[in-house]
Amino acid sequence: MCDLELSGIRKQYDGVARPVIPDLDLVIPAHKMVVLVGPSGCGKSTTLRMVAGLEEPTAGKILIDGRDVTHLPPAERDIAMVFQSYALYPHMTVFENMAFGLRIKHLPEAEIRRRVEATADSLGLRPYLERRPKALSGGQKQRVAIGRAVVRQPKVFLFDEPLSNLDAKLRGDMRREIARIHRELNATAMYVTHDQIEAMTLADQIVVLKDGVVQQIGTPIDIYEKPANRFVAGFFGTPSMNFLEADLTQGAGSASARGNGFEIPVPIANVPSLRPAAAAVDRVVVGIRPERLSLAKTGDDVPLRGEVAMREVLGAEVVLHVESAAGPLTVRTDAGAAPRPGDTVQVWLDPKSIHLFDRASEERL
Amino acid sequence: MCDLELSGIRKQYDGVARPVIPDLDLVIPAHKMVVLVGPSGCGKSTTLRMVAGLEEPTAGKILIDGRDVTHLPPAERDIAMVFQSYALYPHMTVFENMAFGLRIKHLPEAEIRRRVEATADSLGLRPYLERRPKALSGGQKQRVAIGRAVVRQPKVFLFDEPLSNLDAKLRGDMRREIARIHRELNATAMYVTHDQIEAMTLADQIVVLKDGVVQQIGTPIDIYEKPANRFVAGFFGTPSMNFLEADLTQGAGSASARGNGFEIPVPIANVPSLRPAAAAVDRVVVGIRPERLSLAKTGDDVPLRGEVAMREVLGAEVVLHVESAAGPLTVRTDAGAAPRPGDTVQVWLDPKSIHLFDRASEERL
Amino acid sequence: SEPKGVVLWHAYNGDERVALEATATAWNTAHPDQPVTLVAVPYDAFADKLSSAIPRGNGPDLFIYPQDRIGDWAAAGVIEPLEFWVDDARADRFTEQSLGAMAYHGSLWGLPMTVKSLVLYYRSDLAPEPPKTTADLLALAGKLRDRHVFAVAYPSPDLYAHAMWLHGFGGRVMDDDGALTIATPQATQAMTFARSLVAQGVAPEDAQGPLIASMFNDGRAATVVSGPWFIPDIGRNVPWHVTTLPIVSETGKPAAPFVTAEGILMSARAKDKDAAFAVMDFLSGDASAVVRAKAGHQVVPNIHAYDDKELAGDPTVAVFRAQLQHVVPMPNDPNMRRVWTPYRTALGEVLAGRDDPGASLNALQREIEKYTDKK
Amino acid sequence: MSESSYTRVPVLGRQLRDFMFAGVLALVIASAAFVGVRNRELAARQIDLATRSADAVADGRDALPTVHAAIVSEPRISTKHSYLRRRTIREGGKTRVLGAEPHVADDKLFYDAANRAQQGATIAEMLPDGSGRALVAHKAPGGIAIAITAPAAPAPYPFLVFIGVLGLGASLVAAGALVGRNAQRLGTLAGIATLAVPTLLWQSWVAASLILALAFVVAAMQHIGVSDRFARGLVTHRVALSFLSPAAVAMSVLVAAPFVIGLLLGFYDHHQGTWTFVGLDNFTRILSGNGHSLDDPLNFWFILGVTVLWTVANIALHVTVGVSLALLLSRKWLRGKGIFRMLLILPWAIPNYITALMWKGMFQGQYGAVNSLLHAVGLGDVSWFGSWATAFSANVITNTWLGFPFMMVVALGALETIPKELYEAASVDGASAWQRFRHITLPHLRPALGPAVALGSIWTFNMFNVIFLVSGGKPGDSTNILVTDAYRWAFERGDRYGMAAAEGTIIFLILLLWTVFGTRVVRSKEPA
Amino acid sequence: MKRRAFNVRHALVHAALIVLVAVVLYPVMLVCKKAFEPGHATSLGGSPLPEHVTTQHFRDLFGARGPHGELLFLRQAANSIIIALATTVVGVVISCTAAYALSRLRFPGRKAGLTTFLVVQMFPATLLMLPLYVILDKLGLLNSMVGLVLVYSTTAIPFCVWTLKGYFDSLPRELEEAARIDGASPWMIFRRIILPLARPGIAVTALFSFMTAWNEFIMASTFMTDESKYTLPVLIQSSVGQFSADWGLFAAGAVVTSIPVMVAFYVLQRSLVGGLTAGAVKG
Ligand SMILES: Nc1ncnc2c1ncn2[C@@H]1O[C@H](COP(=O)(O)OP(=O)(O)OP(=O)(O)O)[C@@H](O)[C@H]1O
Ligand SMILES: Nc1ncnc2c1ncn2[C@@H]1O[C@H](COP(=O)(O)OP(=O)(O)OP(=O)(O)O)[C@@H](O)[C@H]1O
Ligand SMILES: [Mg+2]
Ligand SMILES: [Mg+2]
Repeated sequence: MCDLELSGIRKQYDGVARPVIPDLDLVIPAHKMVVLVGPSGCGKSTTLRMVAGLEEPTAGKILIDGRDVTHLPPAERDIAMVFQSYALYPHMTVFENMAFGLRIKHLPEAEIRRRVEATADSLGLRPYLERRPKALSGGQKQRVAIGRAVVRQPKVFLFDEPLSNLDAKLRGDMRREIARIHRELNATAMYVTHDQIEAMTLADQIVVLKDGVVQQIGTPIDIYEKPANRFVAGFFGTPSMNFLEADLTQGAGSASARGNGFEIPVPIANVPSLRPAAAAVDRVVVGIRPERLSLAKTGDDVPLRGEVAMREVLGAEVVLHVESAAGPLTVRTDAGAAPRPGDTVQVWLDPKSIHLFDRASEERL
Repeated sequence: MCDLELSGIRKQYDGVARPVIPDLDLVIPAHKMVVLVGPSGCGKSTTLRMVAGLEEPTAGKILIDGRDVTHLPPAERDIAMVFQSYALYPHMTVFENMAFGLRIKHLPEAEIRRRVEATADSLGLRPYLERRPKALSGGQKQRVAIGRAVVRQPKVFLFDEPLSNLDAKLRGDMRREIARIHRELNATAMYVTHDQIEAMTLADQIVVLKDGVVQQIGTPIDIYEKPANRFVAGFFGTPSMNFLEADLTQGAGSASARGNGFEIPVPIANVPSLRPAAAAVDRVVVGIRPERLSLAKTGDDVPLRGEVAMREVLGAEVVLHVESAAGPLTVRTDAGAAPRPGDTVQVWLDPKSIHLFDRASEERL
Repeated sequence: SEPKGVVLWHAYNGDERVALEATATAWNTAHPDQPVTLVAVPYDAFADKLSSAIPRGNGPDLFIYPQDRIGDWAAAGVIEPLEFWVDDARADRFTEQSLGAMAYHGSLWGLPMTVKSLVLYYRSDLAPEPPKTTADLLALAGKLRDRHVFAVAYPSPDLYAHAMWLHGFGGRVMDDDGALTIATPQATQAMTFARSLVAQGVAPEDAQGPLIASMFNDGRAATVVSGPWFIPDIGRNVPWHVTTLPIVSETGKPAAPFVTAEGILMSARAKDKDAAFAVMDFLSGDASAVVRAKAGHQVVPNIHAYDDKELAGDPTVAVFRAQLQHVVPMPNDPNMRRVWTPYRTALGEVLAGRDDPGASLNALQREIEKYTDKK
Repeated sequence: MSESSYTRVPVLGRQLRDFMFAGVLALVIASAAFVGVRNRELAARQIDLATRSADAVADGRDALPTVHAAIVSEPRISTKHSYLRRRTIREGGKTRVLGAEPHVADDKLFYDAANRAQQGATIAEMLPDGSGRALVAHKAPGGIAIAITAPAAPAPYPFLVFIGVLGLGASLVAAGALVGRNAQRLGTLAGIATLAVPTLLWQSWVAASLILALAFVVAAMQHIGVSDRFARGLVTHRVALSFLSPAAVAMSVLVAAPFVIGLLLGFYDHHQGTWTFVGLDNFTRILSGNGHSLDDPLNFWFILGVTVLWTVANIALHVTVGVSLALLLSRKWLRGKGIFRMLLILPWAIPNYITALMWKGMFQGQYGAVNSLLHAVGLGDVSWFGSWATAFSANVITNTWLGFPFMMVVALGALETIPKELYEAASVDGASAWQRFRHITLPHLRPALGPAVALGSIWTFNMFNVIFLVSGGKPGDSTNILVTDAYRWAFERGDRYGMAAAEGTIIFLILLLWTVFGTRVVRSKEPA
Repeated sequence: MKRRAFNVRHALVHAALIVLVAVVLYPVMLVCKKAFEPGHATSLGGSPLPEHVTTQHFRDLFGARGPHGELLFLRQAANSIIIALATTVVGVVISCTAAYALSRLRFPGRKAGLTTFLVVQMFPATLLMLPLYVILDKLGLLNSMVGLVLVYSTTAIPFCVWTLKGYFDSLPRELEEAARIDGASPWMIFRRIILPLARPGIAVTALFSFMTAWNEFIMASTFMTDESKYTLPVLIQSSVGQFSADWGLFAAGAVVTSIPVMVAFYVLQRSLVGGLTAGAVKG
């Protein structure tokens, strides 16, 4: 058992007027991996640092296993952390960097060597064990930082963008490695990343932060398929969701959203929170992911007309930036038959995959 | 005119036996953006640092605009660089960090302020102009590092993983911003990244490095569609290409690759380098990208049987890891009807999208 | 761990130290139960060390020091009066002058070990006939001027050296009651004379110890006014001799330097005062004095020491003893210590020609009186 | 460290903690009281004994047993030596010469006492040797009557009493703690007050009231929670405390304490071993120039001016020379770096006493090396100590020579902490070598150079040796600085330590002002 | 980095340095000259080379014997070395801990403490000898090497503390944070992370502490009352008497005492290396 709870956490840095984190409540169930995502500067690292005990919260409590650790030093929390900035010991070799935490625990030297070497192998660091950090490449340093954390086998892991400097292939391997270690150690983990694949594949739960405020907590699928508000919808998913302003007209048992140059029937079943007997017209934002737009009709889709402004080839796929009457649209489609910039296209939109947000509150309807 | 040429560059660090870069020749045409990719530790940063003048090559010459700059100090090369480790001036505010290069050029203070503020706006750094780097988040620091480089408007840009610590949305914005600046300044640029989207969308040319050796130089599409060897094929593209060992049997005007549990007809037209009158049997590796595998027959596809070992949901898509007789297969497919782990599936493979590599030399056939 | 026996501090080095140690060894052989331990202390730190150590009981039982601090230490109760032990018989061993230097405020505070005064050293190659009078000196200077050789080198701005002229012109620093007599016509005359020596190139303007020695050794000065400590500084091949200081031609009086007596004094906090006295009595006694005179080249104030044939026949010693006929004891009044530095400053200014002797001395007297104890 | 861990501290423990703290203080007070009372009593008893004996022998009666008393004669002054005199002692009917050999142990005491009592005053005192003997002497018919008692041992230290009282107090505190609430404070109050009981018995009212006051203060502190807060502070910052305490203890005993004494001495006048409180006299005397006009080199303000010039000139030179050399000597490509560095610290390594004298010799008018050099390049002789400007320069040159290696070493060390990356970034930004120095090196040197400059200016301000040995104040006293002046107060103007200390205090205040600005510069670099 | 065969600028710099060193060393040469020249007094003239060479002064120096016939030089050199090394160790250890606390830990009175270290230096030391003497006397530390070591260390502490604090401030905080997460105690962080990285600072302060103790003679000759406890500078200073001095002996002593300092510095300067924190953190 090792759950982690943040309650009423507030953090304000000296000399900065606005608190970075105004009031954060978060429970991370034991043995789960929670991924924190959010825009740059939203307070992810700060949260991790408070859990680690490196920053004292201005207010609020942090509990590990139900024990109040708010004022405990990091050493008494049994935590390992991968720093966003690595923070390698520059005067120690890679081996010593990884062994340091184990030496402190007075493990036998043989055991230390065994564990460090095993970890180094799994991170592809074997050839560099005797090097100092300054003779490593960026990605190698980052792997040492990961190694130093995982070799310690603590009950709580904190990862702050641990894979950001690795190439895609290595990142995939490392991701699976981290997942494996997490599973094997049965540890609780918080993981900050900007990589959607990491977030989707690693997370038991994803927490979306904005300006230190939780926007949504949920499973990856939830976050992707039922974003709680326009921010989450737009933040999560690459390329990000298209938003079209529209007016929602509700009839008996049916509704439709009408915007500049389009009208979409809204399947009421999909929008449980629609007020049954509301005013005739609601100002909404219709959201639709680029991958749900297509250049051909496949069902009872609705077409939008526009001109291709830009075409980005991503390999098997192409992202088209289309200027339509309703606003700019991003369409993700197969590389095969994609039109060129300047072409006029019809973009088809499947009413079943739209998301509706209140235009004022930006909350999901 | 401002082209950049590396010729016969060799780089060996003191105390390391093997040279990091054994012999590198590279020409970067003026006003182009060249993206360097390669696995962690392959020598990308080293190359950039040599171009910047921060490391002297052990051998070889660097020419900018035809002028030999190999031994010139960085200040005389009119280069701007985003360091992988940021290297912000800790004793200066964000504003001063960005203004430093301009002050050095003795630009009028008003002009400096205008340019710094414009850059800060485009990077979303306006609120932080008066902060010191240590009070910034990782992503903010990275943006300052970018800002410091672009505000100077040099003739050559060097970017070392400039967007690695930014969230996807910001990364997209920044990427477009960098493309815009590059276009506007008409500068020559080298760009290191691990992000396939960045590489594909920004690059005029992509250079794939491995252990300091160029594996392939080409346009993004070339690299993606015609990888020069197995390494490039496997390295570029996420998830990476599937490789199946097979024996190539060549008949008259037709050929087929037969592996463990499959046999694929090879369209000879696709493989121009096939030796016309070779031995009857060639040992090859068949490569196929995960997105080219499907769970349903769509044309004259060939089926492989396997069991789903893992299922990774990435939002609209799912990556299936399938164990087949031919080896492990990664299949990228729609989230909709994807099978669960344990299910037995038939994976269909389109012979037109396969890549063939010589099993010994790993070169593309 | 308190050392057994009697502890004596001194600031001697070189031959003086060797001689002193020899006499101490002689005592220790005879009195193994009451040995004397010698501790050498650098001169620079000596006085302050004594002033701080003795009142706190950390000091020595005995120490050797020139007379000039006796007034201070007696007043502050740092040193022990000796009349209890010293009777006329003991006192009569020393020249009256040297013993008098150890007396202050009606008590005796030390037993004299050596007296030091300035004499005239000369190079027979440059000054075949040593100057007997100041007129001779000026004449000598006339002969040497072309060769860029000074007739006499001495630390001219130092009151200690200048005092020979002062006294030769009939002046004093302080009268017998301790009252300052700095600004007097005689003093003005003496200063004017000293200035003329410098102005006429007879003597260098500002020569300090090491420089004087090298001038003498390198043949840049025909004569030098210095004390017995000068002998070891003289180069090996220099044809040197000593004689008494010249007579001041203007007054007909001999130039009379200060004489300092170094005495052995007892700490007021000595552990065993009787034993300490026995040691000092021995070390200042005639037998020890002969040793110090021979091995340490000291001019000892013990009358009977010169019964020793070798000492009596030593021409250099004879000169020093002869000079002792024309000396002025350096006052041991505490006020004397207020005089040195300002006097040197004033004298330096006059010698450099920046100040007028009369005015300068008047200002000097006023200045020093500010700091002196009102009696 | 957390609030909760303190509320869990048992009340009893907290009470006893406060009691222990107060108990230690109280014991110190009580012991001092005990020693004082004991010595006073002993002295009174012994002196009384001696007085009665002295009176007895003066009247021709026998002294009390255990007391050594006798009549010492008037002195007989030697005819030849006015400072020698003999006395005789009449004892047990016999008369003998004092000081003749052999003599008995007390003879010297009798002789000295007689000398002192000669002036007419009665002496009644304990002998300063700590033996517990008393001496009384006064004039009597036929000479001076003197009595010396036998030694007396003082009463032993009452350990048992103290232990008992401590135990009693502790139980009172414990009782209060167990009863709870208001009884806690009462317990503390009563417990500590118990410690005053022995002092009451010794009738040491001051000590008793001090202890009682302590009891009230501690109880009050406990009541408003100050003692808890204090204790918590100690625990919270225990790491800081333990890291800092060795330095703090050593500094406060060996540096701060003499410093405070030095400050206090400025309010006293010293004359022949005695100190008299004179208030601000010393200060006014110094600040008013002691009767010298402003352009007189003995005027305080004149000297201050010279001192400030001296300090500024030196520090500027030390830093420029030191930093420039350090920059040179930290070049990567420099060969023989170690040798150069080693040779260049020689001026610091050789005792400056002799090198200062060498410099003085080099500046000597006729034969000095500097003038020979000037000659060689066709310049005339300079009488270095003949004018203020040249004498001052000679001092500054010497001190710069002596002082630059220190700055150089400091700068050498500081240069190495500057991350290479910053230079890389700056050169990519197009900065020239000078601009890199100006914008990267200098700001990063500041944290190390700042203290060195602050302390260096303090040392230079108080640099005694060089001035003393090189120019010696010449010409006139015009190149003296404040310390040399203070030194003269202390050693050349009649041991006026009070004046010297007052001048020291003024120096201190000036430096304090200076560093208030100086440290501002240093501090601005410190991370918040 | 590739070294280029010949670089005019570098050669010029070397030449300039050599000239500069020669100028700086001129007075030192004069001292050496005196040390090797016969006689007590210095000779005139600017030549730094002696006309006659003798090792007499060195023989006098090494051969000086105390009242009991013991070799003073050996004894006092040993004392000096012990005292200087002890001062260095005590001074550096005490200052390191204090500087660490002042640099990294936040506690009330921190700034005041820092200022105090400076402030107490401002009273002219010459005038504090007497109070210091009294205090040492009360503590029973007079005439003891321990006392001298303590006095020297405390003299050195303010500079050491301030300097070391500067160095500690320059170390990235993240390193300590990483160590704290790794479970290291404050002491261990201090010893295993901070100290190795502050090596240049420690070298500088060590040299300074060493020098404080090594060349000092006023306190040594005032506080020590036993010739067997004197330090070398006291022995050397003894060659200066009231009226005259044996400059040859003094110079020989000065030359001899400066040698260990140079050796110490030569050893220490190897710690004056840069880039200790390179590669530690990003940003
Ligand atoms: N100063 C150095 N001394 C020795 N080896 C070094 C040094 N710097 C880098 N290396 C080695 O050189 C190789 C290339 O390093 P480089 O930094 O160029 O890699 P990179 O391609 O930028 O990798 P990454 O993507 O991880 O940043 C690495 O194996 C690294 O360990
Ligand atoms: N020491 C500090 N003092 C003041 N403000 C700070 C400090 N550290 C961080 N901040 C601010 O707090 C906010 C949150 O910082 P934090 O490092 O937690 O962001 P983050 O979510 O980790 O961002 P990133 O993805 O860029 O790393 C940022 O706006 C940052 O500028
Ligand atoms: Mg962060
Ligand atoms: Mg790199």
